[in-house]
Amino acid sequence: MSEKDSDAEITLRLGAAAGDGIQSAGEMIMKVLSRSGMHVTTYNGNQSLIRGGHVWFHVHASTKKIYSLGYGIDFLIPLTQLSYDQHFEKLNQGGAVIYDPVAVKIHDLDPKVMQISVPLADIALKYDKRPIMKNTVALGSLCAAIGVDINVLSKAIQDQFGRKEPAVAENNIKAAMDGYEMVKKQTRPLKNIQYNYSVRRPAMTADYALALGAVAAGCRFYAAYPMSPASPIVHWMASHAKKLGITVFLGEDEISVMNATIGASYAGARAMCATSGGGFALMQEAIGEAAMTETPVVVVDVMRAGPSTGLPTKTSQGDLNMMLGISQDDFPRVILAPRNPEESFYTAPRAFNLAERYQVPVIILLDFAIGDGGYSTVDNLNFAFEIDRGKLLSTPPPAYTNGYWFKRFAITDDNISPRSIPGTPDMMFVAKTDEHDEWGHDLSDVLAGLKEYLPIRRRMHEKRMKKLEEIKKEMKLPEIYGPSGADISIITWGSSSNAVREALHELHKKGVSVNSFEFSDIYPMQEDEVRKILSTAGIMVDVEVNYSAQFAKLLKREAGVEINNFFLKYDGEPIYPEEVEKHILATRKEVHAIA
Amino acid sequence: MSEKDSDAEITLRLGAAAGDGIQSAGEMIMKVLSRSGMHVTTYNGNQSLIRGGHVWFHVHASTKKIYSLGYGIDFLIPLTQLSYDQHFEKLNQGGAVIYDPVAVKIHDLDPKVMQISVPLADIALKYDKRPIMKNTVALGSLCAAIGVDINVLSKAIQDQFGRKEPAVAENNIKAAMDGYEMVKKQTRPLKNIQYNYSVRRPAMTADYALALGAVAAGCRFYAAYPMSPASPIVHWMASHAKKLGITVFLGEDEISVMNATIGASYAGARAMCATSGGGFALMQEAIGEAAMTETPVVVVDVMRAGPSTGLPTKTSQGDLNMMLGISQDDFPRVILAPRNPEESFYTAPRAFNLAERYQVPVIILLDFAIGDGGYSTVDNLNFAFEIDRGKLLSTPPPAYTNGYWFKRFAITDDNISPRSIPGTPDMMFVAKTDEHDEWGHDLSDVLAGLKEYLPIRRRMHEKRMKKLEEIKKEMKLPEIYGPSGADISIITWGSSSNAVREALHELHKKGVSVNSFEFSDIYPMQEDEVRKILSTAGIMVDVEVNYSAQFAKLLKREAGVEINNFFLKYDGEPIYPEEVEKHILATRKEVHAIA
Amino acid sequence: MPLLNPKPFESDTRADWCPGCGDFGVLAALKDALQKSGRQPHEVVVVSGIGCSSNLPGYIRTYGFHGLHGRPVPVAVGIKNANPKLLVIATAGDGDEYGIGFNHVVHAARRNDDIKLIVMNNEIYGLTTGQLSPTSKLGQKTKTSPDGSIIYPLKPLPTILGAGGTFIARTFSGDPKHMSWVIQEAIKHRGFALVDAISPCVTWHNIYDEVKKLFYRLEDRGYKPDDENEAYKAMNAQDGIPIGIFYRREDKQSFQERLAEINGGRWAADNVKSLGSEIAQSLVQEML
Amino acid sequence: MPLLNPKPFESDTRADWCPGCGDFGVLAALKDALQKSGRQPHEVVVVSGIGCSSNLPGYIRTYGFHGLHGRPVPVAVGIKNANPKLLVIATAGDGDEYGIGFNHVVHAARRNDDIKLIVMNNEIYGLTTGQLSPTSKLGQKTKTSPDGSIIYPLKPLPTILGAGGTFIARTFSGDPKHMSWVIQEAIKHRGFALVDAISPCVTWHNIYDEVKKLFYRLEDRGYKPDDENEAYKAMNAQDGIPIGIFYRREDKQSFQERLAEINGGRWAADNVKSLGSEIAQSLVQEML
Ligand SMILES: Cc1ncc(C[n+]2csc(CCOP(=O)(O)OP(=O)(O)O)c2C)c(N)n1
Ligand SMILES: Cc1ncc(C[n+]2csc(CCOP(=O)(O)OP(=O)(O)O)c2C)c(N)n1
Ligand code: SF4
Ligand code: SF4
Ligand SMILES: [Mg+2]
Ligand SMILES: [Mg+2]
Repeated sequence: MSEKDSDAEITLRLGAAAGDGIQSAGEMIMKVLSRSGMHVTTYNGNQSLIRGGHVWFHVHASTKKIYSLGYGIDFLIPLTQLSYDQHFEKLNQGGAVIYDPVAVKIHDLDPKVMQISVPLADIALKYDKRPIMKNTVALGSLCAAIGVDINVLSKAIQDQFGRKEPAVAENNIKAAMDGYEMVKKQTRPLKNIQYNYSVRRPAMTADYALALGAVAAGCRFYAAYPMSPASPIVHWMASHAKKLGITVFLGEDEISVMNATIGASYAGARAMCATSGGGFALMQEAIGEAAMTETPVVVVDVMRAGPSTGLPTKTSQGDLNMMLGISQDDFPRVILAPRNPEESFYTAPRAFNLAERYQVPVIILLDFAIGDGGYSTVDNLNFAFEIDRGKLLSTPPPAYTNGYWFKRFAITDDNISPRSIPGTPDMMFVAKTDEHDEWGHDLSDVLAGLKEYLPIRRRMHEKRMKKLEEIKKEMKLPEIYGPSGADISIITWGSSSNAVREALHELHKKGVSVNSFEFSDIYPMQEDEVRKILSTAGIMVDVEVNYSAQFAKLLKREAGVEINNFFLKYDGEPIYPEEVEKHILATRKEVHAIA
Repeated sequence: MSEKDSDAEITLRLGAAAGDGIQSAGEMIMKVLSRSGMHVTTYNGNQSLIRGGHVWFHVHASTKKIYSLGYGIDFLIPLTQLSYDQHFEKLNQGGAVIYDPVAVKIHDLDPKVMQISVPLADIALKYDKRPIMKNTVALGSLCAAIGVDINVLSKAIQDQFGRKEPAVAENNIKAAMDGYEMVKKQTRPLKNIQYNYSVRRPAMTADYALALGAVAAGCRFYAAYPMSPASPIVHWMASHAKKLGITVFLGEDEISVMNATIGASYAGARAMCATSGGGFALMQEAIGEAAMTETPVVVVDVMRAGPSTGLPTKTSQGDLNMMLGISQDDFPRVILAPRNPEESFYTAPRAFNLAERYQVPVIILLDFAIGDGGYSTVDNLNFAFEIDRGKLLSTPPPAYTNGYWFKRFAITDDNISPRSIPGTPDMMFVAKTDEHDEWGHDLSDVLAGLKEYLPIRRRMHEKRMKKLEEIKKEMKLPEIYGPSGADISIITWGSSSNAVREALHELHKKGVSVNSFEFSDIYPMQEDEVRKILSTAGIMVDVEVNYSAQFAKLLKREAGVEINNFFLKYDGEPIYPEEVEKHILATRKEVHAIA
Repeated sequence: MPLLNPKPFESDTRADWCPGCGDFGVLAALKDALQKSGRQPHEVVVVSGIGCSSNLPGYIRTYGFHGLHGRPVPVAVGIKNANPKLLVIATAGDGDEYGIGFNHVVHAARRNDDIKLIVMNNEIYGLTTGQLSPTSKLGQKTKTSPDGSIIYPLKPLPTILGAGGTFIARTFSGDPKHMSWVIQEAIKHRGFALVDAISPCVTWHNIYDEVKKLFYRLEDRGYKPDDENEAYKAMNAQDGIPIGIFYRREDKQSFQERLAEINGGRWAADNVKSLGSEIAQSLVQEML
Repeated sequence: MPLLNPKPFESDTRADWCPGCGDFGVLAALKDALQKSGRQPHEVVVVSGIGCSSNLPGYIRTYGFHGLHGRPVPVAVGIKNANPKLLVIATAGDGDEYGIGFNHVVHAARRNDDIKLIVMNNEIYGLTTGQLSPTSKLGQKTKTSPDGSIIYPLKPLPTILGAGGTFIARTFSGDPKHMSWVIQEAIKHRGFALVDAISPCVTWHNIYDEVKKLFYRLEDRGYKPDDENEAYKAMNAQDGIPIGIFYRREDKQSFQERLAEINGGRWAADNVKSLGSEIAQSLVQEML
């Protein structure tokens, strides 16, 4: 295995055509590892089609906490020739390719990679008329190669097929066993990992973790129109609706989804919706409506590679600019970009608390790489978080009511007005998207432009915008990894942090003086603090998954921090730590050449 | 009259309730002045309601070229008490208020303002059962006060009511004449202007000028869903459809409007649509579609005060951020912000040429202040502009066709691909919003993520984005007014330039060392040149009509230019030059105090 | 709380519609119908879009949401789905509901969402100063059709019937009692109710006289609103302008009734709480 | 140019739908119908949305526009209004056209825009891996309705009839000749044609057998598509799945015919030129 060799760590990749069940096979082996005490991180290389083409599933597992997809591939299981051709070059020395010689011709392989030939289809045909179980056979073979207890796989198969007729699970288990035995005969385990079968670690994608966090934070209204890679959220919500009492509204489009979410929140629910960029574009007008009526909402955008329809099953961090310019004129918004599934879980309650405390729209940015495409171990979840509904009142302070109308948009010291919900007596109000006064009366018709009312318009506009000053104080500063005062500083945000963090580890081993600043709270930005913190940075290298370095531009715009060195990826694939490592090594060379 | 006194210049304001005909009265007096050789600039202070409330019409006229609304009010004609109360404080010394004592009680008036009392209603009742002609009487009175030939007004009335039965115009002319005589008896003209009746100057709002420019540039497809303050464009197009052969598509919403515009352009038309911020928000997804399919489109946003519905009849420059973040992920766009109606006329053909040359969406930003709310003199229009359709081919170069398919998205040195339109033999292609290769074949399904195709995806993304580098070269740098090396430099853009330019004039009279940098081409920005130019600036003062200084933020983001002094207006009213003047004088004081 | 105020839905804000605007009639009828419904003002939410008509929530004493052009229906649906105890009424214009927002109406109708939609149909875009609306007639001259409209008008009632609407009525602000009655029935209906309220715009397209001449009451002719095919014919009648309830069925569950079968009546507005740790752990277990 | 190629609309790109997908049948029928229409490939534009079905333009040899989910109709309308000499066909899914984009269909139908819309109706969102669609049945289990759908399905045909549609048909990709015939008739129609093409999704919601059992041809039963009320009844029939032309009228002008009366047949795609200076000056004069 490569320089990155470690017996505590493993990377593997399954490849086949869409419809071959590679995703569920991948999830099963992920479970096997998770149930053997390993931390995992995965990636689903799928395509925008339902059958055919080429899809793959990548797993990185380790006995210690990990975040990224790891280095190269230790074990490749190509079920098709294309899967071999696409991935064999990434195989690590000391690794292996497990293949069926009928389907795959090996070529140009590094001699330090072991070839494990297994008649996958033949074995599968023992248990069904069509060789659909060949991936199960492969999983069995893989278990032998990595030395994990085959019973863990059997159990995972049982869980997977439990709802079907018993023969299905039984036959799959037999098929897996055959694969296992066949490899066991050929070789001893290539990995010498101390699996700990007493520790089982849950793994989630950020989509699921966020859904779980939202419901745990009191969200029982969820609206959606399906869109990859946000659809897993609605799938989770719908499949838990009965158990948890969630109202799932399937709108006719994203416009209805956003407006219904606002309606539900106005009525007192904690309401959320999610989509991807194209759907978000359609929601924009209504997000302005939420801000103007000061209705709290949480909106999730799981980003994918664009522009426009783009690459629907591929990843990107390209929607930040959109979030900074949502619909017309100025209004406050919060933008959060959790870095991984675990942080996504905790971001949901934070988002609701911020939304309700400040009565603003809160945007959560996820992306395909962690949202739909990537599971990651999430353990030790703590469900005991505070639900802070802000200034939500059920009886009116005397100064705020005339017996029926409520001064819903009162000017206050902190620019946040007490709020009521329909059904509450003596606290009626009209939420208006037209400019309005403290009581919610229109300033756009008979009062528009009158000199006495211009200051009120100004004050209402300021009241909304100045919330940003308060919100800022709750925004987290970047998390710093690596030594302070390093020569090179990587600036990154959201899911790109994962590859960076793991690259850092390797770079430090190589003696590179590098640290990183990971941003998860994006906007509003504590510009002075950020500038101060980044003044300690070395040569800054911006790492993000878009063409135009959107986050770096925001840093420049808000904090005046200028970055001149970029690692930008925009081919739809997630960042691998080795890419960051390579870029930083090259940067170091340049720097040394100059110095 | 105030310090700003000049016999060559005049400001006047009519005020009444909506439905009293104040807009048409204002347009008539504007015409009277325009037909007397004067340059004019006007503002329509209206409200979002159809009858009642308070509306006013402001006219600034001068024998020399002007841009802004001028200083104060020389002549106020309040038809209602509210109109007096709202505006009398702005009256200039030496000016006059022309009023009907039955409707208006004068109070707190500067003694240096003349009171001209005319029984407007009584006179009006001579010619109709209801006193609806009182504004015509007032116009007649005004003509006497400013010493303009009453026959010019009679002609304007004739033109205005020409389509109604003859008695209407006749009675109005008589009513105007009565008002004229009544004032002529009371006073000699308060203005001693040399009117030149042989020069007639056309006046237009930017909405009209832009419509005219678009049609003159070959646009014969216009799509719209009505929205203030963009509606005058569709009104003009619809009322000229028969004469000019324009296809006007009235969509069911802004989404259909934008998509139909793209369809029409794809089919070979020069196609345009317009809206205001809320409608633009809905168009965003489709603008990404235009960019991805490389279909040229021109989209106009006539900005109004927001956020959300906001103040629909009031002005703002608050949509710039939205334009910088239109829909998901990165794609090229051009943003132009003509400063006045005249420049709007010329911006239309430029926008079409840019759109077709670079096959990108071009956004034109107008605002209520000049778009719907303000006429301005536009003379010497030159209709002889080049129509450059870019690389639009009608026969395919051999290398670009296989006899039926066309290599529509070919990679070329300048990143612009030859284009064909449906109906052309041997040049067929599929325009795709999914990522695609040079032939327009999908990269999102069976080829997505394959290693051979990642470079193609990258190259296609780069091809689109790199057009910005070429477009930059065509972007105009800011226009500079005033002395170079001034102590204070005003940075402004779009319609805010008008007040700034006129304030500059007064500030120079007062000996203030100030100049201005007016931006009309907003994005992409020639960042190096802009930085260089602004390095010559004094203390920079940003003047714009929004809360968050959106343009200044763009300057910082693109060119790294930081501004710390702002005059930002966000109450819905347009900027008056005296406000700029006041702010600059205060700034000078501060600067001196520090120095 | 009993209704102490004799006119509990009377607001203190004067409506600023043009004198004579049909919307005054709709407002009066709605207040009357609400009072007769026995609801408390704070249990009612009136949701609107943008347009002259959509200013209505400002002029009635209930909770109100004056949102975006074309979007009252999804806001109303969101409110109702979060708290079905509220009476949710959407009031808007023909531009809002038959133009830009019509798809929401179609889908609320087919879902049978328990909201009541009153469309103030004046065949024009009033607030934007008189442009063509989806219900403008062929040949109608407006600012966007100066040569006369060339677009066939939309027939919203048969469209919504086809889409599965369960209560479809038309009324006229020139017949205030009729209008109040129709709205009362809409409020009583199980599910989605569409009330097309002819509400003339006296400024841009005054059809008062025309409608007064042509309208007739379906109930006066013994019409029974229980047959879908007859309703379809009646809606397309050419012999004048029928008003009344064209179609009504009470045998279809509302969407919210069906939803209760899934969420168990645990409605989102009353249910903002964290998860019990047992449930929380079981959810984590699923991911393991 | 005569049609030299015997299969002029045959593309060289292989469709990547799942084996057995109904969309193959629609593609074949469309190619057949186009060939029979006598049109040249370059005079035809096929416009689609996003979904499995919407990949169709990539698999046929004509001009194509593969746009946004739900928006093929307005793009098609824009193309047709710019150059009515083109034959413009929109092909998309039930999600595209009966869900997010249905309002465009309603309004194109009532305007009678001369475009042909083929909706590949599989009662599911195929490409997004099997969620509820507007035509999904009550009780249908999908990823977004794991407990069975609680939403009444939309009935697009009677809805579009109510909206004023002038050609409304249903066909089935299991009956390729019928489908080709229906598309041919749609192409000949004067104005907007809606073809609801039942096109089963074998992966997420395979209704092949069900439809095969239940469908019958209207024309086999002597049905005549000339009466609107009869059409309404036939569309709502409960005795199986009728296919065929439900309604057709040729006496209504298309929108483009009416438009020509205003723009004088000076279509925008052929008319990209500056103004004569005389006209230019007259326009300036108006502003003076
Ligand atoms: C997205 C969007 N598009 C356009 C508008 C502009 N607009 C405001 S009201 C209106 C139409 C009003 O007509 P209608 O709905 O019939 O109401 P009415 O004024 O006739 O009562 C329009 C187009 C808007 N506010 N928002
Ligand atoms: C604005 C927007 N919302 C959502 C999506 C995601 N999306 C892609 S295809 C599709 C639905 C596909 O269903 P259908 O239209 O019935 O076509 P099918 O795949 O069944 O042929 C959806 C929701 C999108 N691309 N754009
Ligand atoms: S413009 Fe028409 S709809 Fe609007 S308030 Fe006046 S009369 Fe009513
Ligand atoms: S998923 Fe369904 S609709 Fe899509 S290609 Fe497969 S069978 Fe056809
Ligand atoms: Mg209307
Ligand atoms: Mg479908």
